Amino acid sequence: MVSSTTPPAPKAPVTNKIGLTLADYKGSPSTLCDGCGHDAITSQIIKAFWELSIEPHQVAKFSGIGCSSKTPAYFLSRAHGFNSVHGRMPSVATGAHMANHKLITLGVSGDGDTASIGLGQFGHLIRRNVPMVYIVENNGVYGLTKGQFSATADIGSTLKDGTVNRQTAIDLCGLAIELGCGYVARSFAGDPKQLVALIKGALAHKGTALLDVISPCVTFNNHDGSTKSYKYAKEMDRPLHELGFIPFYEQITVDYEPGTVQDVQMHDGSHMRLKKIGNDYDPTDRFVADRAIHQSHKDGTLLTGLLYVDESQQNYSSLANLVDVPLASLGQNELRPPKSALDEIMAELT
Amino acid sequence: MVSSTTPPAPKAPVTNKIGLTLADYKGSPSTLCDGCGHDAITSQIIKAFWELSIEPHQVAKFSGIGCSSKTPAYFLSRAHGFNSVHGRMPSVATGAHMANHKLITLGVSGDGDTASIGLGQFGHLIRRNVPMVYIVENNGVYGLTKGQFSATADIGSTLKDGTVNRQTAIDLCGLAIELGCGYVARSFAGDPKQLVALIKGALAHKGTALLDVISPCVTFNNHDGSTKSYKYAKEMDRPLHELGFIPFYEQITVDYEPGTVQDVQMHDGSHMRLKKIGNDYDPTDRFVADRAIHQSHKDGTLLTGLLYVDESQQNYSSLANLVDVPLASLGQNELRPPKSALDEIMAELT
Amino acid sequence: MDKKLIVNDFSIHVATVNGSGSQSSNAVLLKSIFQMGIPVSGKNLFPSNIMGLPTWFTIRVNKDGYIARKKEVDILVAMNPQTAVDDIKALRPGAVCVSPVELNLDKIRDDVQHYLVPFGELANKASDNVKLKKLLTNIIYVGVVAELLEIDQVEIDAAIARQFEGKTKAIDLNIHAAKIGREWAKENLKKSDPYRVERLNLTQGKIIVEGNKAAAIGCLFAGVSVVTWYPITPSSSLCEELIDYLDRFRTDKETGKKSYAVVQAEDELAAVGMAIGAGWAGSRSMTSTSGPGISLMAEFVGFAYFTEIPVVIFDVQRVGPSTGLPTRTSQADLLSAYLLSHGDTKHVVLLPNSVGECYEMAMEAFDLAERLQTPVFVLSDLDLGMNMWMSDPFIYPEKPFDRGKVLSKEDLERLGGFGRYDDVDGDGMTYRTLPGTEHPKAGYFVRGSGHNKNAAYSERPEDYMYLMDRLLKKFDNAKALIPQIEVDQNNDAKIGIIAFGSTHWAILETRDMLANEKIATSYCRLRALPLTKGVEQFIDAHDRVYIVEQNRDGQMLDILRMEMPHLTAKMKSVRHYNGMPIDAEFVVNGILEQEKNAR
Amino acid sequence: MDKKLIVNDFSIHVATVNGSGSQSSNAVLLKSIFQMGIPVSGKNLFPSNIMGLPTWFTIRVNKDGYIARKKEVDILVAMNPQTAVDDIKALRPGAVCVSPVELNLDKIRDDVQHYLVPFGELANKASDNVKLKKLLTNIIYVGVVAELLEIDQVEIDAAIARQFEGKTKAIDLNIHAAKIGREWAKENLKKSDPYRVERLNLTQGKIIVEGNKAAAIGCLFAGVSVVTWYPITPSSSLCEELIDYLDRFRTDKETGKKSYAVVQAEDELAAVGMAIGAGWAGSRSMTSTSGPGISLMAEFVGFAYFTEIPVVIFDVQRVGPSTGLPTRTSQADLLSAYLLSHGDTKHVVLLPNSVGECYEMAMEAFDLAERLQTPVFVLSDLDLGMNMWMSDPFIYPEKPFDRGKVLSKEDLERLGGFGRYDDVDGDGMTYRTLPGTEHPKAGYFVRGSGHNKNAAYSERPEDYMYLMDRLLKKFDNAKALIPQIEVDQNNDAKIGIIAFGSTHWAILETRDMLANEKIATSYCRLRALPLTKGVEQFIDAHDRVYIVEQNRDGQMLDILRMEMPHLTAKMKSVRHYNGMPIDAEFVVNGILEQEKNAR
Ligand SMILES: Cc1ncc(C[n+]2csc(CCOP(=O)(O)OP(=O)(O)O)c2C)c(N)n1
Ligand SMILES: Cc1ncc(C[n+]2csc(CCOP(=O)(O)OP(=O)(O)O)c2C)c(N)n1
Ligand code: SF4
Ligand code: SF4
Ligand SMILES: [Mg+2]
Ligand SMILES: [Mg+2]
Repeated sequence: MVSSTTPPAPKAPVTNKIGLTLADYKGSPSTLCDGCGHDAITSQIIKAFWELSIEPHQVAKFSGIGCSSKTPAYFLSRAHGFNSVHGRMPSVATGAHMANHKLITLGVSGDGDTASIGLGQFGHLIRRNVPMVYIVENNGVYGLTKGQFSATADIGSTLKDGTVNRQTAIDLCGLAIELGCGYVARSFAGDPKQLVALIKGALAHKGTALLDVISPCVTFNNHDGSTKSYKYAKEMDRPLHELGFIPFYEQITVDYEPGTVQDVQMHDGSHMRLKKIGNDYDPTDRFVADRAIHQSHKDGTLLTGLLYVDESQQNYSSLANLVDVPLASLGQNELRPPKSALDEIMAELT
Repeated sequence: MVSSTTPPAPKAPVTNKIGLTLADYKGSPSTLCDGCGHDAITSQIIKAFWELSIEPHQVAKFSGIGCSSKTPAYFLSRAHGFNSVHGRMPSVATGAHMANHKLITLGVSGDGDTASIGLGQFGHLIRRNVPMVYIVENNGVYGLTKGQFSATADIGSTLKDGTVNRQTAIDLCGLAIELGCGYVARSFAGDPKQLVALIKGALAHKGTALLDVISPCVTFNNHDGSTKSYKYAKEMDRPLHELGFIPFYEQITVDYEPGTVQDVQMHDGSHMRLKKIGNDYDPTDRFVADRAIHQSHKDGTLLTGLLYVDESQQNYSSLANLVDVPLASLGQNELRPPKSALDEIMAELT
Repeated sequence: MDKKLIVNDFSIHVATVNGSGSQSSNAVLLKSIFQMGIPVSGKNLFPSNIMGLPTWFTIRVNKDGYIARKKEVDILVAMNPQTAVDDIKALRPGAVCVSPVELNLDKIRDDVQHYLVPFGELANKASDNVKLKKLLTNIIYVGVVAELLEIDQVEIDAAIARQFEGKTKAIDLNIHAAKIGREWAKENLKKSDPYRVERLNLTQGKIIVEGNKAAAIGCLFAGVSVVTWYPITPSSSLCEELIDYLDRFRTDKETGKKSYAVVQAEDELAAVGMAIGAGWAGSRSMTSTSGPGISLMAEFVGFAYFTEIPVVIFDVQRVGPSTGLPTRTSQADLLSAYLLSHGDTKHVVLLPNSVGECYEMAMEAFDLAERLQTPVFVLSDLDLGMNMWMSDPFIYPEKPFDRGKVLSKEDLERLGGFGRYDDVDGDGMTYRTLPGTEHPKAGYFVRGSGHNKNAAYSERPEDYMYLMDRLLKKFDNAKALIPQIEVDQNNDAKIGIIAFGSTHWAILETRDMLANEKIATSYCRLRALPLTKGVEQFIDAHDRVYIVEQNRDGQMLDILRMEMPHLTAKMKSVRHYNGMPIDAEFVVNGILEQEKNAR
Repeated sequence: MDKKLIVNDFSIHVATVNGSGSQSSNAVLLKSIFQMGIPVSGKNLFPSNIMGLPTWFTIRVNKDGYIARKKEVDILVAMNPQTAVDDIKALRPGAVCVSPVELNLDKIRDDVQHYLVPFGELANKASDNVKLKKLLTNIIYVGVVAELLEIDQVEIDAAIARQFEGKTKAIDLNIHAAKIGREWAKENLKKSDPYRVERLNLTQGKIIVEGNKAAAIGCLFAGVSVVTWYPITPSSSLCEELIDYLDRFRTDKETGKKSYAVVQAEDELAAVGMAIGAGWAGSRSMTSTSGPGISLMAEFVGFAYFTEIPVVIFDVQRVGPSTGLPTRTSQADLLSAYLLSHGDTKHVVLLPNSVGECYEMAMEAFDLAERLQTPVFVLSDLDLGMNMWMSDPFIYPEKPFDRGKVLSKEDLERLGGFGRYDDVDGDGMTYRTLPGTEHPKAGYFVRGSGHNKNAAYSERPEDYMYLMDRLLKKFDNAKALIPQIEVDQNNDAKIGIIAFGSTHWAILETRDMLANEKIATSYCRLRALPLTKGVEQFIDAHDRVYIVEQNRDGQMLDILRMEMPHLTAKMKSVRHYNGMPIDAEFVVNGILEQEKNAR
């Protein structure tokens, strides 16, 4: 080996299609515990947005309350962010979307925030099919209030002090499919590659896209007995397929053997590429998805990947038939009807 | 024909096993609109309780807010009733059940009350598996506030003024199954026989039992274009089976041809008897139920009957391991620990 | 009986069953009198139920323009067998009663002027269809009353034509039926009561409208762009009317594209959350509700206060607590709205007294919300919102929108950045940017937790105090921007009256009644919270000031005490809280009673 | 520097990083002093976050028993590099600073007495394990401080043994490490500051406990049977401690059966709904929360007020509005709790000032809730709830439960029936039955809508007024039942002080400080709402009365103004609202400032 003392020429920072560096997609430093799964997800969000060359200012970030809900402060600091009240981020995001349907809407929530206090709003968000990427950083506990069980805690799993959870978990993916969500995926904070692909796919989806990401709480739920620990998730992770994302501006290549890959086209022309790993799995069949999800609970495995996709539904703002300009950008001329309108109304009331 | 002028001997009023007449199970007169589906359901509730000879004073009735939620005033006036706030009956019932787990708990709600404002509490009630019969009087609209769409309104159905609903309905049965409910049935206010059997079955179930009953609102949602009208429901009703209920104290008879009938045993020893009508349907398989429910949406049919039953789960109060006497009946001796306990605690704090 | 004629000054009380179609007949009766140039008002007393329960409609006819509720009934139309006996028992001697002959009400009271009408027979003449017969009975009593009061048939015809606009068949049927009633009355009844109408010209150019509709018109011209709501009586019709207007006037005729969005939320928590999200994102957003909804919005409203997000919240008050009497009127959400949410919070509250102010204040509310970047409440009530009120036509707004302090991309380029919560102007109101603004420094992070001038997370005591003190400063500066009090100062008056909202109309009459008793009064009408200096001056200028309001606890009195403690000795209270709209007689009695002790 | 010894009167301020294990070391330090018979108090200032952010623990040592926060720090232990510079800059000249040598804090201030300690080296001696080293650093500074202050090693050993009860290895490790610190200090540091501890006997038999734990003990002995909750700082530990106690003392040792149920609800709306359902069904039920939860409970609490259902609600207050500063203390939910919900509502609110009262009032709350059949709030705060307070041991209750007016089957047989809302006793409190009562007339229907004496639906104005007036009467009669004010009247005093809750401790010290300035004061401690006659008398007896409280808006002042308007001229206000516990110096200054103008 030849060793050299010449310092390497300073590399020009890598930029994406719009000339921004990865650093331009970062936020303020995280204040979460070292090793928290949420921080890993933050990194993948940054990566996905950067790689897709999304203009940060076009993004609106939303969250509820919890450790997970703090994370929007830790990425895309150029974007507007909205850390709302506990469990009620969906309503805020819905309102903001109606006010400005051009925004790219990203929500980050926790399992407590979504499945406990937020269950109702989560359900109605999906029913409305409000276009947004909705990431649940799922650790099975309330991290910020020091580790009580949330509604996604698996039956039989234990707290640090040995307390056993006796209730069945709410499976947010199963629920989302039941409620008609058109993009439902599960992932694991420890699988960056899969996660980035799923975030990109979610961004290409035109309605509500749910990502339920197992994100271990190292402080309160990473022990033996937890089914949301790094160890458990790693051991039990059963990816459905190997995932890739091909943005609409890239050529689709067909360099695979027939039967090994499924390409799912998203509404913006991008593709999710699913490489077969084990059994066949058709993510466009809700019954298949339902069965797979509930079977995995019986088996105690963690089924990850794109569980269900349906690009056929109309989203909420397109149903609302809005003018093209965001409502928030309309001025008095567009918003206030002319005097003749008032005259007409008054005439009807005499 | 022989006509006679002698008046018939006054019939002794028919009584049930505990000596009560049907009238003893009635409530105050209904103030709902003539012909409202909710009144039909009220009648079947009265009938079921009377036929099962349930002591009225052992029943606790719950509701939220809405026309449907008024109905507990119209039956079992000897029972205690609790007309709570909008959408939040499940929590009240949960608390009351914990305080007195000997009560037979019956809830009546509306589709707005349950699927709109109440979605979260409904989901968590099921997750906890609080033993109660939960009847949704489903008319697809908010009756009491004059007929706006609720979250169970089918996509494409119209209001009286022609407004079209563009959102998919929340299917409360599908949702309940997804969340692990152990008794899920759908019925129609116009099918008293099926309804009575299902109410009885629900009373024999040991956890949360959901009955989603299509109950037309004659004033606001009984027109053409409604999928919750009497006409539509009658035409599209597809009973899964013919239903009978055999209480635990009656002998089970086997007078049917093999393969035509399925008897489902409830935890108290009663049986639901399912006589085959068309295709085979196994109500103990959640995947079958899920598929059937969602297929019926595609077909525009109304699938009624016992959709899903699972008698294996433990309910909430049994998990809580309560003393046998209702907590509400415990006195100071049981509730206040002795002085030695305080001494012990104080010693630890010095 | 007093045989002197009583012209254009009486009240008609129609007792029917709800869901029976009497509403349109009552509207016809009211409008026909209105069209004769005579001031009228109409109040609907209905149950919290859809069909089959008793309901009453009261029309007050008053040449002096008093349109508050009048407790005493002059003419009863007793169509509801369920309540007829109670209804007639409540009459004062000498009152008039029109009733179906078969109810035999003349057997119950003989000190009342009875007109017994064979409504059944008349209905038979009006139609063969059983269902129609029932419906038409309502317009038949209109015909009878019209004949008795000498309401011109042309006005009845015109009112019917307006009521059933476009439905020729219904118009014909109704006019026919009204005439049947009228003809029968002409031939068979001997007029022996003193009540008459006579044409005046006091309603020329006026409109009749419900407050909720008026508020909806206000929102339309305020340029509302995101409306979120959840149905609740008596607020629903505000959004429902608004939806109709938006559909008509804010939808592009050609493309069908809309310059607004309406979301029927799943509940009030979501409704206000959506409105807040929309307000943050830069639209003019609103929600409308009643008491229970206000309670459910508590957390979110505190959030919007603390994070400074504009949103307009209408509260059409009904009787609480809890479900209370959902179809009765009240002013008992005042304290809740003013102080809504945990922690130290105070909100701007507008208090319209009339349909005209429902219209105007709807517009002002949006301007204030954006200027102050805070939730603004508009407190109406069932009486104002759902009853029919005469008014001058609304005037097209001249004032342009006030969108408050919003920095554009260009502003940011010029400034190089901004501090979201930095009080650069010293008025407590800071600058914001909207999501989507194309500048690397446009973004900021909204949080309901402690934050510093730059919107960064902070738990520092100094940052928290800066924020809280600034919010208070902003609230104080709001006083100059909100609708100002309206004072009618009488220099002879030792006593003053303070009132707000729909109570106003009873006060007008009260003052005249007191003047008749030689008691001079001044009047200060509150039009918004926070209270301003002028209120203090008003109280100061009088010996005793009566705060008149429609709630049990004297909530405005409480606020006055809290904020003008040095004047509490002068404050007296008159409270009406049985669910009926307040009437002048009640107020007069309440004041006289206390004046007795005061003097 | 003043070389006079200062014995048993100083404060120690330990700056660390949260999640680093310093909490137990600080507890050891505090307890060891306590065990020497010297009054102490400990306050933890922590961030709203789990790990890695700055946190401070302040121990106040005071021979006179003052246990309020003292703003000035005498001894800083600056272990956190992130904040060390700020921490040391905040010291007054002459203060003491113990710090890791490598931070070079002596370069920053030379007017401070520095003790530079090589913590890294010492930790190396204490263990080889990297993780343990970090942890043990905390107990090493305890050793150093113990040496400097002359805290007996036996007390350190004992405190460690208590802290790690049962874990022999941890005990040994910690004692060893503490000694390493101590030995090093003995050999290397030259004591040159005036602070010392000396044994006293003022803590004999006393306990040290957090308010939340105290309240939990109260609930346990109050016989609570249904507990519903949703986690939220700073209230969580109340239910968590209670769960532990219930598990220990209310579970049958043999069968494992429980005489209680705990439900972790999905949110606060559900938590309070469950508690209300349980209270209705006859159990003693409660929930516990903080500000945001109170807001979410608004609708349900109004329901329980109107339908008269007993339920106990703890509010461990933190700084609002909204999320606010969740780990800072405040008394700003007072108005929210008192008036919670739309419509006319008023609630009974208990105001414990000490851990002892947290215990006692928890018990009283259940009795009151059942006697009055209404929600009862207990307003604690973060300072009281989560900090460590010295107290006399709690006394076993002598008073039997008051279960209020409940009719049994036998009662009904005797009476033949009952009217649920009929005020037969004339005290505004009516009789109820519990579900399951075996009598055909036992059943009744609870509704949040208007109802008459027999619990039947009613929209009648008379029924509504009867109900609302009776609720007010009941509220008035509650005044005789609630915890009464505690007055220390000084006949020489022209000025009075009114305070409540945890503010009390600063007032004790304030009064002594004022007395030193020759200003005599009286003191009235409010212990509950509604306010009673005694408060009026107290105010009346003084020229000026200072209402001291921990919120921005002067919420207790507002209530006093609302309810004792004729005395407002005498009311003055001192408000502390930066999230830190109030201290006597602040109060003294606040009073003196205003006294200057007053005289
Ligand atoms: C209304 C309300 N109730 C309770 C809380 C307290 N709280 C803060 S975060 C949290 C749970 C968060 O859990 P999760 O969403 O799973 O997030 P994690 O911290 O686990 O990432 C709770 C209960 C709150 N902030 N607001
Ligand atoms: C918090 C709250 N919001 C709104 C209302 C008004 N409200 C009363 S009933 C009802 C809807 C009832 O619909 P549903 O449950 O379907 O009952 P239905 O009348 O159709 O039987 C609404 C929105 C209320 N009572 N409380
Ligand atoms: S407590 Fe758990 S969820 Fe919260 S930051 Fe720490 S590891 Fe992450
Ligand atoms: S409005 Fe509809 S739901 Fe209500 S009572 Fe009438 S028919 Fe029934
Ligand atoms: Mg979590
Ligand atoms: Mg309905």
